[in-house]
Amino acid sequence: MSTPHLAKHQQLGLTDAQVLSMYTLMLTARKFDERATLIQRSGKTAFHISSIGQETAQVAAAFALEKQHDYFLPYYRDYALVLSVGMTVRELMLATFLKGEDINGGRQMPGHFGYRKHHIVTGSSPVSTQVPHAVGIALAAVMKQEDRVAFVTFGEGSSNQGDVHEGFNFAGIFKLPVIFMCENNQYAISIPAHRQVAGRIVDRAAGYGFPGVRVDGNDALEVYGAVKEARNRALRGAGPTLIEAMMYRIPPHSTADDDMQYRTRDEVEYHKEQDGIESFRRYLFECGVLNEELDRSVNEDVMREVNEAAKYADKAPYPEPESALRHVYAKDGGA
Amino acid sequence: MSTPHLAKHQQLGLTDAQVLSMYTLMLTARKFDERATLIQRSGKTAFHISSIGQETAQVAAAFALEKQHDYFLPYYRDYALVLSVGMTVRELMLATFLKGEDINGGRQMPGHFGYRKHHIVTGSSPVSTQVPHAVGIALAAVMKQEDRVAFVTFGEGSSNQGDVHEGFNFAGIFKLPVIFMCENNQYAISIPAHRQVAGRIVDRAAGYGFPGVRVDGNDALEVYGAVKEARNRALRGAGPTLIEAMMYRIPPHSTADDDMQYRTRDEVEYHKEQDGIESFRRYLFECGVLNEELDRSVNEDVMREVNEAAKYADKAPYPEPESALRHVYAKDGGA
Amino acid sequence: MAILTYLEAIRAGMSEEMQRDEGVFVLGEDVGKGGVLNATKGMRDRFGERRVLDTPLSESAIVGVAIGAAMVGMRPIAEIQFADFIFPATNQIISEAAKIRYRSNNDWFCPIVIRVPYGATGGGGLYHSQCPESVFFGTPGLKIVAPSTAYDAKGLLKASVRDDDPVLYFEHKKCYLYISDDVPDEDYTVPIGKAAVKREGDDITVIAYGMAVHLALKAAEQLEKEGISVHVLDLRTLHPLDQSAIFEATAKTGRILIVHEDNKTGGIGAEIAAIIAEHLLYQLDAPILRFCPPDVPAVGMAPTLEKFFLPNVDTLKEAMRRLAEM
Amino acid sequence: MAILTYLEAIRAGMSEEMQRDEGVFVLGEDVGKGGVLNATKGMRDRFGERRVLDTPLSESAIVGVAIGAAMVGMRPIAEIQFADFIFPATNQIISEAAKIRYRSNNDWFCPIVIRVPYGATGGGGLYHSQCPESVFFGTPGLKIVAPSTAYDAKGLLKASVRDDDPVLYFEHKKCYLYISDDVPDEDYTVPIGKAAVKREGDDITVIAYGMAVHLALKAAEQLEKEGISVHVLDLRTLHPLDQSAIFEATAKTGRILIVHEDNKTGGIGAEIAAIIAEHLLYQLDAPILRFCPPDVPAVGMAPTLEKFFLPNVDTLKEAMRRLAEM
Ligand SMILES: Cc1ncc(C[n+]2csc(CCOP(=O)(O)OP(=O)(O)O)c2C)c(N)n1
Ligand SMILES: Cc1ncc(C[n+]2csc(CCOP(=O)(O)OP(=O)(O)O)c2C)c(N)n1
Ligand SMILES: [Mg+2]
Ligand SMILES: [Mg+2]
Repeated sequence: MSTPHLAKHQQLGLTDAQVLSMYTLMLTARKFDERATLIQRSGKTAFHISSIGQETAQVAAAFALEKQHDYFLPYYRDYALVLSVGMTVRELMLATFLKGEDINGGRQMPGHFGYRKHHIVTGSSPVSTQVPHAVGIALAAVMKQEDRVAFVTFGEGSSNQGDVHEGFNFAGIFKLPVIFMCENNQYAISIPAHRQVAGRIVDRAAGYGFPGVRVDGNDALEVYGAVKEARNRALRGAGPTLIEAMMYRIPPHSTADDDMQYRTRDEVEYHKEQDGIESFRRYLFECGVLNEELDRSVNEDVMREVNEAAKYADKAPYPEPESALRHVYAKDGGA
Repeated sequence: MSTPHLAKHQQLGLTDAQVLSMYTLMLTARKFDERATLIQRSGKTAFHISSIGQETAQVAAAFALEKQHDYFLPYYRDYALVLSVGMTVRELMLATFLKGEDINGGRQMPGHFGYRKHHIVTGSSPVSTQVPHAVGIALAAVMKQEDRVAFVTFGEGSSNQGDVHEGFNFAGIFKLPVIFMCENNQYAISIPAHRQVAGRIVDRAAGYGFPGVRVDGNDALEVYGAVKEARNRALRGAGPTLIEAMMYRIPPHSTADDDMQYRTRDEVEYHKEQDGIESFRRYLFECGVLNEELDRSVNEDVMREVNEAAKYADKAPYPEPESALRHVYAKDGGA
Repeated sequence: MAILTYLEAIRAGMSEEMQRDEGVFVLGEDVGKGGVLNATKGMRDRFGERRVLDTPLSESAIVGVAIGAAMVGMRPIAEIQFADFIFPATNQIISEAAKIRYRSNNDWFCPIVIRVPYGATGGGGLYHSQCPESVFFGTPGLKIVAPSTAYDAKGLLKASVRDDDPVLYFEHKKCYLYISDDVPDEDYTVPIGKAAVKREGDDITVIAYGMAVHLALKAAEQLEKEGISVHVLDLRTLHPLDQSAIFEATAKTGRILIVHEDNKTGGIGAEIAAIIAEHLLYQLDAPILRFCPPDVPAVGMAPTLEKFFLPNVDTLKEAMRRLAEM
Repeated sequence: MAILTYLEAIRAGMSEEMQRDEGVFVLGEDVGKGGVLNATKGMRDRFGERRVLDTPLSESAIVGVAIGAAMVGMRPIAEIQFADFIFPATNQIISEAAKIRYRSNNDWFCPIVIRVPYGATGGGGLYHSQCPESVFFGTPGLKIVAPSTAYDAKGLLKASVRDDDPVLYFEHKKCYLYISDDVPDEDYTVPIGKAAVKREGDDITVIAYGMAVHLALKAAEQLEKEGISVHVLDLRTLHPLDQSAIFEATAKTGRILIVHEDNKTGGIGAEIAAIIAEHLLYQLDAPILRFCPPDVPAVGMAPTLEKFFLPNVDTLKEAMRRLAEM
């Protein structure tokens, strides 16, 4: 039975405040990302890897999950995801600037998240290693009889690592509460998806006996719905779900990449126009959650936060050199 | 258009002589295997791993391929396969007895095949490593513009290794001439397939954009037809095929295993009755290729060959101790 | 106190830890039926199939899943069926387990135990006999233990489970039934990082671990009759090495022979020789010798090849005599 | 003769071998566009996309496919994008490539080259700076080279391609643009297994490879003014080690410092120290020292952490002075 008086997000169980907050987080991620890119260009930082074009799906997924309760295993482009589950822009900026106060002590490349308090599981560079970890976390949830899911993301290129397949099979056999979300941004560095992925990623789920769903990653509500349903499935013991969220990597792979070597400006421009944040904004206008004035103030707030975070992180000190010796093992005091 | 006057094997393009030869090879593998098991029990050898229940599919597959032309990447149960593509029982017995004259110099466990002359690619124990090798051989065939396929087998348990997935994807992208055949004998040591494999192996092919076919591994002609078709596909540049041949591992995993710890005698007895050699024999009787007398003489020939091979290998000398130092690198003369 | 085999001691260690702590569980291929080498025999009946978990045939997933579970509070013991099959899990071990605490600046940690049955037992051939410990040895963030007695096997197993960092537990397959000794019923641990003097002696020092310790002890006993007095140090832990015990044992005789079943080049013996040559050079009365199999990929299957490859008491005695006379 | 960068020399080596032999081809992630580090730049235009083959993101398949192709007559050069990402391919390298000739009793062999860009360049952090050579060092059946000059980079690349066994080719990323030297246009190879004396000296001997060679040479130059004469040996090949060159260089001064960027424990320096302590103990005038980064999992990303971790000319000079005065 349809409920014609409710807006689409309300039908999905999202309040107006929630969708506004989603919009704010998408913007925050975007503005953080643009700033981090500029900072890198200015020479203040060595490296940035961008999530522009992927924020919509990340925020939407996060809102379908439970903060500080479910476990999150992001990959390196998931700024919007980690912001949505509890990290602050200041924390992201501290990581960007590699400062001592960064939760990882300035040790990791930017985009390598980890924050126990927020259930953001520590990640590394070798792609896809997090997939079996998510399966293990889901297994632990079942063993402890806790009502939690593990949510893990990875790129479409990374889906070709053996660990993804082994994780899928393991989770499939034990019907574990894990959600696999592939952020298919159509490139793995220079390699387009069709030269990287034989068949379709979404179709791989069937080979492991669980559902695969392909969604438009630029459509926040579609992603939200798919993740919500996957979470419900997981919690009622029906096992994992694979979600393939289709999107497009707007920027080059990283600040070290020149994407004009392997794609055209036209192609990029075309995809810029499909921007999920912009269409979500339009949707919010249409259903009256957002108006020009509110939008302006949201934008101002976001910019202020980004500015303050950048200023703070820029000034913060680097980690102590000797701190390099700490935390190899449990007891402190060096290697 | 059906050709009612032709027997099924003739419709598939197999001559009477060929199917008789197939039957002989199945029997040879079976008798070799039974003898090797006895030899192990007598204490003369340390270990045997058996292929009983899998011979039919192996021989059928081999006949759909081209000896000393296509490449064969068997796994450790493929005695019938390697016999069909050129190895002799004597050679298998030399490997069983670990004698110096063995093609591998007594270095490898029995069942670890390799014979360049016959295009049998050297194998190891860690399961599934041969899958990417087959893909590489298929790639080389394409690069050299040779009309060859690589044929690789693996167990259903082994299908869960990351290498299988990576190999599938690689082959799928470049549409390489490789045939993947899973010998699903329903156990991986003690673990039944349903606790080992989520979903169905045959369904995994779709996720890589190539066809998967499930066949009755006890039906020689069905297997032959599927492999033949896969080879044609491969050679016309249409890419890989996955064949899942359903069968049953009649003996324990190896002579070191007690299968009554995890399955029942009844279950095993039930599957013994489905023996593919027996039904192929009945088929050959029905279509007049075989009769009691011929069958007796085939059996006698096979037994003679096995007896002589066992006697020869038993008497042959072990490898020279110092030969352990040879062939680490290209130039001879030790490590 | 009871006499247990090394294999029983490992099983007792696992079972007692599972009894003590709900978070401890075992996972691996065929562990439910007891494992192909019987280490977990009877444990599924006692603890249920959830806690003695049969996994798919995927070493990378076994270790990766264990890591995930460990990060959220479990204490998994992952079994690799044979050491030779640990390599598919290398990335999870070296890139992940070893670096989780360090990269997260102590925010996350990874208390897993990986049991690795290693070494030749006779008739195992190239891929059921390997000693891959040197592959992981140079990786800070990992701990590596390798007991030689039933007592140490149980005590180190328990210490490994309770350790807050990843431990590779190398159990020598030849010790399983071949070695038995007194094992207390009470709870005890053997500290990670401590070697043990197995025999006092004055002429030469043998440093070893795993099966090689027993070869060394037997050889030492026999050499005593020839008037050669041998000091034997059992490393027990390979990473971190017990430097002070190594230095003491070195100082005792000034003549060092390192013995292991892993091939010589790049083995753990190299590091031991190196730290001695760095710190105790002037206490040496002879070159530092290593007695190990030749640098070939692994042991051949035929009995002649295996015998040629493996150290034995006689060949070891020869090496020890040579050192004593140097 | 022309002055080439180390990176250009690698590219020239690959291109010339591809020109010479149809069987040679390059495969790896993003190699088509030139690779993320530009090693294969322009090669697709010249040789076509079949022979400069972009692969899926799967290191185990990259190596496994290369092995398959090599076994049937091709000469693949597999690129691992960063050394830190070699671990998923460990099983294919150690269980397969290294053992194919041995296990088949010389019936099959596996002539692959695996290019492994390693080492810290500044701002690479834990997973874009590693030196994983010690993981593979103890594996008979593999060869490992690690050039430090453009001349050697090209010569060893060609020798590796022509070698009938698997070669891990460790190319230090910091050398790529930082190092340039004379490289002949003509065909030449640098033999695998031969070290090179880079500087003659009488007081102390430094043994190094990769970037550490350049640090050592710079330090040696500066120490000369202080009256310390330094002998520098560049290993060039790590496996098999050039024992006689190591022994000669040791005998020259009797004071040995081994330098590498891989962490100390279990590094290749350990084996070098061990063979010296075994064969040349009595020629030593001082303990054998190793100068390497601390035993932490990898270099941190923040500049302060990186600087603390990495050897540099000043800290190296200190170590050299200490040794000279011992
Ligand atoms: C095991 C491994 N190999 C190679 C790399 C280098 N690398 C970093 S990102 C990347 C491409 C990843 O593509 P995709 O999974 O599609 O994610 P995206 O970057 O497009 O978000 C590669 C090859 C790596 N990080 N890990
Ligand atoms: C990587 C690896 N892990 C574990 C083993 C030990 N092992 C040998 S055979 C086997 C089961 C294989 O089952 P399956 O693939 O179904 O083949 P089957 O034996 O049933 O023919 C296992 C676990 C191995 N050989 N390789
Ligand atoms: Mg992508
Ligand atoms: Mg099976």
